[in-house]
Parts: sequence; C-alpha cells; structure tokens
Amino acid sequence: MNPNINDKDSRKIVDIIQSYAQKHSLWVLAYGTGCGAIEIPPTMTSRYDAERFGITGRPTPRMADVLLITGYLATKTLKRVIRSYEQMQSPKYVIGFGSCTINGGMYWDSYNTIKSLDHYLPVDVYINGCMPRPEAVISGFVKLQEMISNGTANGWEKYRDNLDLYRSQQKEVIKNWQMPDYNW
Amino acid sequence: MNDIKQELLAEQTFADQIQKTFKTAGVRVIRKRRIEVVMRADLIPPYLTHAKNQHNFEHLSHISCVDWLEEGHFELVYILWSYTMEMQLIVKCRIPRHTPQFTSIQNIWEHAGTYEREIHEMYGITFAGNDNLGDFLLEDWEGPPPMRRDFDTVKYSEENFKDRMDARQDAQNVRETITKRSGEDMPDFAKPYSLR
Amino acid sequence: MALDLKGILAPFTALKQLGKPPHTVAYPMVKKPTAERYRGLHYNELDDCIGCGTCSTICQNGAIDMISLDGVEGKTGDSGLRPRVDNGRCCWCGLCVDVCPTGSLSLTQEYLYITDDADSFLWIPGVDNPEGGKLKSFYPESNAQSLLDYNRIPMPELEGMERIKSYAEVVLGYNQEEAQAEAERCISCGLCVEACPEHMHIPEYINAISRGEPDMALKIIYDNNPLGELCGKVCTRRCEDVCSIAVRGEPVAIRWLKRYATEQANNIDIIREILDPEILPPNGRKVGIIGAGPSGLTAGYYLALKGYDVTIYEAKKHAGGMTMYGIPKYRLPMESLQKQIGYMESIGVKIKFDTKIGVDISFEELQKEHGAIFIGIGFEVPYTLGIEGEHFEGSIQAVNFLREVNAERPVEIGQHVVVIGGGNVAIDGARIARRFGSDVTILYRRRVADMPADWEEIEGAEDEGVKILTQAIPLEILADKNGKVESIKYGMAEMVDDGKGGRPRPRLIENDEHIMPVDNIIGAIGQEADYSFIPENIREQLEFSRGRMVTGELKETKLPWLFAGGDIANNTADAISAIADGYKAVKGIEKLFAQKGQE
Amino acid sequence: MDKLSVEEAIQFAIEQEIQAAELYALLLDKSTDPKAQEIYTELRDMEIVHKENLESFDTSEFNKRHAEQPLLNLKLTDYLVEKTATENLSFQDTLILAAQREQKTYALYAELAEKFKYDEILYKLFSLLAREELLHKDQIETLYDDTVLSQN
Repeated sequence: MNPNINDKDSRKIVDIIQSYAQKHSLWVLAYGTGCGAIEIPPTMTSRYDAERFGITGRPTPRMADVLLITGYLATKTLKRVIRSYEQMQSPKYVIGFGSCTINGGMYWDSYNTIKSLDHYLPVDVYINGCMPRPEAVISGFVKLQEMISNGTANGWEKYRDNLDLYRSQQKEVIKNWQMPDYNW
Repeated sequence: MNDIKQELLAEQTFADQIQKTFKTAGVRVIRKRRIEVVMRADLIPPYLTHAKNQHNFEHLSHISCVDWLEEGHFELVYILWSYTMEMQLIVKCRIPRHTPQFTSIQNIWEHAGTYEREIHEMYGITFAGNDNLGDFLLEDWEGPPPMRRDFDTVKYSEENFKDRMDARQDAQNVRETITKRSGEDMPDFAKPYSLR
Repeated sequence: MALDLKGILAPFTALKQLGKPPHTVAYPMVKKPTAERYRGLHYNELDDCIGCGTCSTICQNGAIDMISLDGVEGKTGDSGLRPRVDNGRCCWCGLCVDVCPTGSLSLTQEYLYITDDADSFLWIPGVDNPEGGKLKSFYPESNAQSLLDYNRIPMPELEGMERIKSYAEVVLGYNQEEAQAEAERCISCGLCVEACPEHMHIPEYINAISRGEPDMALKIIYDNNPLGELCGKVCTRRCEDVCSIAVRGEPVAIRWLKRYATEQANNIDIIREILDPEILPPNGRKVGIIGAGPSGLTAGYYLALKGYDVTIYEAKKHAGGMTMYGIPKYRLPMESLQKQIGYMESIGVKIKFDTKIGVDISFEELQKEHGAIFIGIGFEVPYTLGIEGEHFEGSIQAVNFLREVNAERPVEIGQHVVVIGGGNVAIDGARIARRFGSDVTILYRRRVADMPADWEEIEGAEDEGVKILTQAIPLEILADKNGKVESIKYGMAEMVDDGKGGRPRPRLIENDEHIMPVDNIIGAIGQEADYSFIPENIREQLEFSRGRMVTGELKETKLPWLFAGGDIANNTADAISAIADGYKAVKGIEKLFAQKGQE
Repeated sequence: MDKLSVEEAIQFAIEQEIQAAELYALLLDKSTDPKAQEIYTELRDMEIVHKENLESFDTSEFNKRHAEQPLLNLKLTDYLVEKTATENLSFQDTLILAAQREQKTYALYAELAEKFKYDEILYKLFSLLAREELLHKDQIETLYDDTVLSQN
C-alpha cells in the first residue's frame, strides 16, 4: 500500500507525475509563529512574488500542504502547531525557519520555548538565518521542490510511522495533554 | 539653569503638593511630564485613590515588578497617566520578598486585575482581593515563578527541553587550556575571579 | 442612460504599466547584491586568530565554543583553540566580531544555507569557508568600532627634566579610579599566564582590581609571587607582549595594575593582615639558600610557609641581590624592597647578612648543616669590553657603578660619559649618570629595535636627555699622559643576517672610525657568575652550559641535595624568571624531602 | 717548504689540528673555572673532529665542500685585545683566545694558498682549509656575540 518512496526505481510513473504537480502547487498555511512571519509578506507579495513557484497562502490547515515554522515556538504555541499539522492533508511538509527551530536560537535559555523542532514535528527543510531573508526563503522552497520531485520529502510518512515516539516527546513538554487523538 | 527650572515649574509645584499631603513619600521630578513617588506599601491603595480622584490620574498604564534579590524585596511600580495634566506618575513601593503579598487595586481600576494576574504568574505575588489569580499566559506551568531572579532559566531549559548539544561536547575552555598547558596551580580562592 | 465614458476608460490606465520593467526580483535567476555591511555566515582568519575565546564569552546565545583543530598548534600567545559557531543558535548580532581583539573574525556576504539535516549547522569559520576572506562584509574597519578599549590609561610620571634632579620614583602609580578603568580593559583570556615564567594568576587579580577588591588581588598575587611589588615596578612583563589587546592596540598595563594592588598594602603589618598567611608548624627540615636575590627569597618564603627551617646566606649588607644593587632607586625605591623582605622575615625566613660562602662559612659546613641547598647567586661579575685601554682610569663597569650608588657610597663621575651596551643595566647606568649632571651617550652595537632593554626604559632615558648612538662598536680607549681616559675610538657597524633566523649581528665596517672625547666609560655589555665558592670536587659533579648551571624541571642539579635558580640557571636573566625558579625549586625540595622521608 | 705533495699538505693540516687539540686539552687540565672548562672541552672535541675529517679527506670532494654556508665574519678578533694561552683564563678570554687562534690559522693557510698558487690542487686545498678556519672563527664569534655581548 505504501510504495517505498525513497527508492527511485520503484516509483511508478504516476508518482512522478503526481510529485511534479505537487511541487508546483505548494500551498502554505498562513500561520505565523515567531518573528520570521514578517519575512513572509515580502516573499509572497510582488517584491519576490513566491506565486511564481506556485506558492500561495491558505487560511486553514485543511487546505494547506506546507507548514512554515517561522521561528521560536513556545510550549503553548507548539500545542496549536501540532494540532494544525495533524489536521493537514497528506502529503504535507514542514519548513523550519532560522536558528530557533534548529537549536533554540536566541531563546536557547528560555524557560518556555522548545529548542529543537524536529523533536516534536518532522521537519523537511531548514533555512539558515535569524531571520532568513526572502531570498533564503525562496531557496528553501526550491530545495523542498527538489526534494518532492526526487521523493525525499517524506517527513509526513516518518511522523505517521513513528507517531508514538513523536507523541511521547510532545507530551514531555505539553504536560496537560487535552487534544484529540487522530485516527490515521 | 533658570530656563530649566521654569520648564519644570508645573512638575515641581505638583511634586511639592504631593509631598505636603504625604509626608513620608519620596517625591522626585525625573524630567518633564514625569514624576516619581516612592511610598510605604500600606499607603499605596489610599494614595492611588487620591491620585485618581484628586489629581485626575484617570488612567493606569501599567503595573510592573522588580525583583531586588540581594535586598530581599519586590518593588511594585504603578504607572499612571493623567489626560488633563498630561503627566506621568510613577508610584513605587517595596514589599518583603519572603511574604510576597499585596492588596489588589482592582477596585480602583478594573483592568489592574489583568496586570496583577501577570505579576502573580511571573513573580508569585498574591494580591488580596483579586479572585482571578490562576493560569494566565503560561499554560501548565509547574516550575517556580520564572521572572524571579533566583530562577535559573538555563538550568530549567536544559532539564526540560531536548536540544542539539551532544555534538558540541568537544568544546574546551580557553583559561583551563592555558592553565593545564602552563602547569599553573590555581588556588581555590582565585577561581571565582576567572570570569569564564 | 448617459454613457459613462470615464468608467469605461479608467481600467485602461493599467496599460501605462505595460512598458515598465517588473517590480519583482526574479530570484533565483537574478541575485541582488547583499547590503554593504550584511551580516552573513562567519569567517575567521585562522592564522590571525589567537584563540582568546572572547567571542565565545560575549556570545549571548551560547552559540560559540572553542575547539582544537587539526593543524592549529598552540604556542605562547595562542591557545591553539579556534571558535566554532552553532548556526542553530547564532542570531548574527555581530558582537563576536565587534569584540574580537585581533580582528580575525568577520561576517560575510554569504548567508544561504539550506539543508534537511539539522545536525549540520555547526560551522567552523575559516575551515568551512576557506574562501570567505574575499566575501567579508561585516568586520571592524578601525579600532574605534571595536567594543574593546585599545588605549591604555596613561601612567602619571615625573616630567623628564624634573626626574634627573633626584632619585625620586619616576612612575607615580595609578589611583583607584585609573586602576579600575585600566583593569576593565582586560578580557580575561588568560593567554598572558603562559608567557609569564611564574604563571601568575593574571586575569584573576586584574578582575579583583576591576571589582574594587585590591586586597583580594594582593592575595592572588602572593599566591605564587612574594615579590609582587618588585615585579609591579620592574618586571620585564612578557605577559604584556602576548596580551590579546596588544595585537591591535596597547596591551593592558598588567605590571602597573600589579603595582597598584601591591602598593595598597603599604606596611608589613597590613600585608600580614590582608594575606593572613597559613604557616605550617616547623617540620625540622633545614634548607640553606645562597644569595638573597629574587630566586633565593622566593624559595625561602614558600619553604618557610611550609614549616621548613630556612636560612639565607647573603654576602652583602642588604637582601635583594641584583634588584637591590643593580636597579636604580628611581625605579625601585629602597623602602619598597625593604618592606617586602621585612614581611618575609616576619613569617620566619632567616637571612644572614655579610656572610660569604667560602670565607665566613665553608661550603662543606653548609652542606653538613642543611638537608638541601639552593644556589641563587646571580650574575654579578661583569664581562670586560676586551678592547685596548680598558685599564685606564675612568673606565668603569656599570654593575659596580650602580652598586656603589645604591650603597650610597661616594662616586665621582666626569662631565662626558659614554655607556656601552643596550641592556637594562646600560640604560640604568646612563640614567643614573644623568642624575649626576653628566652628558651621557649610549654606544650600542646594534639598532634601537634590537636593544634588550625595555622600550619604556629606552624612552625614559631619551626623555631625560640621554643620547643613543647605534651601530657603533667601541674599538679602543685612549688616555692622556696621566693614564686618565681621554677619548674613545669607535667604528660603525653594518647589520648582517646570520642565516639562522636569529637577531641580526653587527659587523665592523673597515675604515669608518671616529673618536669621541670622554671623561668616563661605563661598560655594560653583560655579566657572568662567579662559581669559585663551590669546592672543586662538587663543581666537577655539576654540569655547565654556556656559563650557566644545567638544571632540571624542578631546578635540581646532578647532585640530589643541590638546587640552583635565577640568572645562573635560566637564559632569560630577569627577576620574574628568578622568582619562577625559586618557586619551582620549592617543589623540588619538597619532593626531595618526601623521598628522604620514605627511605 | 717550497714543494709539497697533496698528502704532505694534508698531513701538515692534521698536525695543526693535533697541536690545537693538545693545547686545549692542556688548558682544560689546568683550568678551574667550570665555564672555561666547558668551552675547552668543546674546542678540543671540535679540533679532534676536524682532524678525523682531514684524515679521511678526499680531494674529489673539493667542489662539493666549497658550496657551504656563507661567512658572517663579524671581525671581532680585529679589535679585541690579544690573549695568550695561560692558566685560568676566564670564559670570555677563552673565547677570544680561540677566535684569535682560528684567525691565525686562517692567515697561515691563506698565505700558503698564495704561495702554492701555481699548483691548482694545493691552491684549492689551502683555500678550502682557510675557509674552514674562518667558519670556525665565525662559530666562536657568534657564541661570543650571544653570551658575552648579550646586552651589547
């Protein structure tokens, strides 16, 4: 049922066509989490016009393919982000913006922000910067497109397969877990 | 010199007026449109009422808190604004750190309750008369009040959040490297002065 | 219905935009140049970096740590460590660049790094982007942009011509405010500690001073240097040569800060009160020390603290050795030295003055009486010039001259004086002669830059009106018919490279000879030790090299009970090396007795 | 000594070295100054090494040996007072003495080289020997410059 998407030879022609379509219609969930959200308007609007790549904003998780984590996540925000992510339709991708999502960034000693995002959510692409410039954001999307076309952007599969692990790690910081458990 | 005095005349007059009424207060003109009043803690509610009713300080801008750890005090800072006088009044008082309790001023300004909730959460000060002190900004917080200066935020974050520090275990300290290489014997009493 | 012409035509105004180039930046096809001072990824000039770790200390995100790299060797003045940046923590604030004392760290125009591997964000600047030097965009263009203060707090001094009127101390010393301001320039890297022969705890005592705790500073200084005040006044301060700040500015005035801290305790009682030394009960072990110079005093002090029965044998009337008789009093006042030695005596160091080994007490007797002997006699015998006419009246040696002056014996010196040499002794001799009102010229075979004397001393001498004639080789001393020095013949020299990377050597230029009329000639070309007091049978068992005794790590000689330190056992011939030798010998002597105890 | 074979010339040089070594050995025996003793020991050993080198000397090595390090020639011996080999010379005097001896030997070889200019091999040999002596003088002068003249 699940063809091994990493193995290029086993991919059917239909997968290739599908990934071609997917990579040119990356719909982004318009949910700004940290300071990096301010880099999204110039990226999306006429200055850098990300829509040239088929990238456009969407208001709800259910319509979106890409979740941008634009900076630090407080434990409180993390809860909402996880919920949004789980509502998104597969295939779905996560892009981590800047230092905060990698190793804490300038919130490295904060009492209420998480340090490494991939401990809680599968991240497909990281962009270096604090914050990354729109150029870097676009480069990040280009990298994601490449990964989709060669079938390596499979974070969502990893999340689905290791849900218990991710869930236990999420529960380490979200003490009072009152969220619906989705039926995958 | 005279110009400056002239400029601050209104402030000075007002400050003198406060001083006359509240003899124990320390009143100081900080600069134009800014006056500081340091009060005994028990005089704060009556004074704030007085300021609101008698001097038209109708707006409470903010309540802030300072942790004077070494001196064993919390300092509460009430920032008031008067639209009629166009003047900012900063009212300060200190309460002992070991009994972090104070009176709510919710009855004077309704929205003070929100500021008090925040101070309660961040500094652990309880305000008698405010029934709504509970979870506010921090969700599911179990640790000590995080803005207190004796709260070790680095330690807390190391214990509670997984980070990517394993790869950095090979880091070395410059002072220690030099000490080891030169064969220096560092006495224990000198170590706190190494600064690194 | 009227035709709404305006309504129909208005949308066509959009056609105006048709010929305009698009507003959109067609990235990634078109790449906009980054801003002039853009702060992108780090770059480090690995050869310029000295691994002081200041970038790591200032980083508010804990993003920079110091690691050792393959191919980067640590040496004096370089910790051998290099910074590594965790780009998963960096926020490109640029503080590390602003504070880098060498200016080796910079940020580049390069900022793109996209990956799916979160573990790959550790960045070793300079190694990961060797080409980054060409892309530098954020770097300190001048010292003024740095967060560091590159300028030293000037030391108050007596004015040049005022000085030569008396033996008053030239350097006046910092007050508390100045000392604290100077101490705050220190970045506590600790590179200086390695350069100091004694490995004093320099960053620690400077920090104590900057916190306004000179008493603590004194305690830290006395931990391994009982002659801190002496060093505070006359040390050759190799620490300042390797100071990180010195790469681009003036080094922290480590010596003057030490002077400040030690001068705060201005009598023996105060020193004792501050240090509150722990003196162990007598352990019955006896140690004899020959020579009360810096090395002997240091060894004596720490041994006495450890409960040893220490006796120092000094041939002269006062303790201090060359620091007493060789250093002029305008640099090191008598009272200062007496205070430090007095403090040592107060904790139980015994000094026998006017006791010459081999005359007043035989070496064998000494050996019989003590379990261990430390020799710290120093270099007291001057080398002669070796040229014709040296025996004429008026040709003297600087060491003898200084000794006579310091002992306050009457000395006569003529109007025109030539000092030969370029070391501290020569400068001291010249400056003292200046205080006699003489017209002084220094003849030196090499260039000013080659002078072994401290640059501050050289400058001080020039301020006081001493003339320096370089690349001049004395050839002959000429006398009048009474056998009194009349003039000196010297030849000019050219500097030749010895091909081994050593300092250039002077070679006489033929037929370029000059004659200078002169009343006195003071030789100060170097000194040596006199070992004649050591009996022949013992001398034969010892090893010598180039006039010095060969000693081991803990200053032990071939004979287990005999230790040696100071000028006679090191190549640097300064007070701090002598102190270091004394300190090492203490460990050696302790080890010796520990072994004896086991047998 | 008007005519000389190469072997005889080498033998002559060897004798010079032996004489020097014997002198230093004698002085070493008589000296009581440990610093001077050290220098005598070194000089004696050096002369013995030179002697051994000469004993195994091969005239075909001329060209190779000529390409050695350049001379410094600090000319210290030119103006230092002449020392005679007596007992108990100081460390400083020992060095002066040795440098002056090398200088004299050099002069001797230089003179011989001039004398046998007509014989190419002899000329080369004496020039080489003269140069060697200068090199030794250099070594001693450098040492003097480093130790005695450390502050000048």
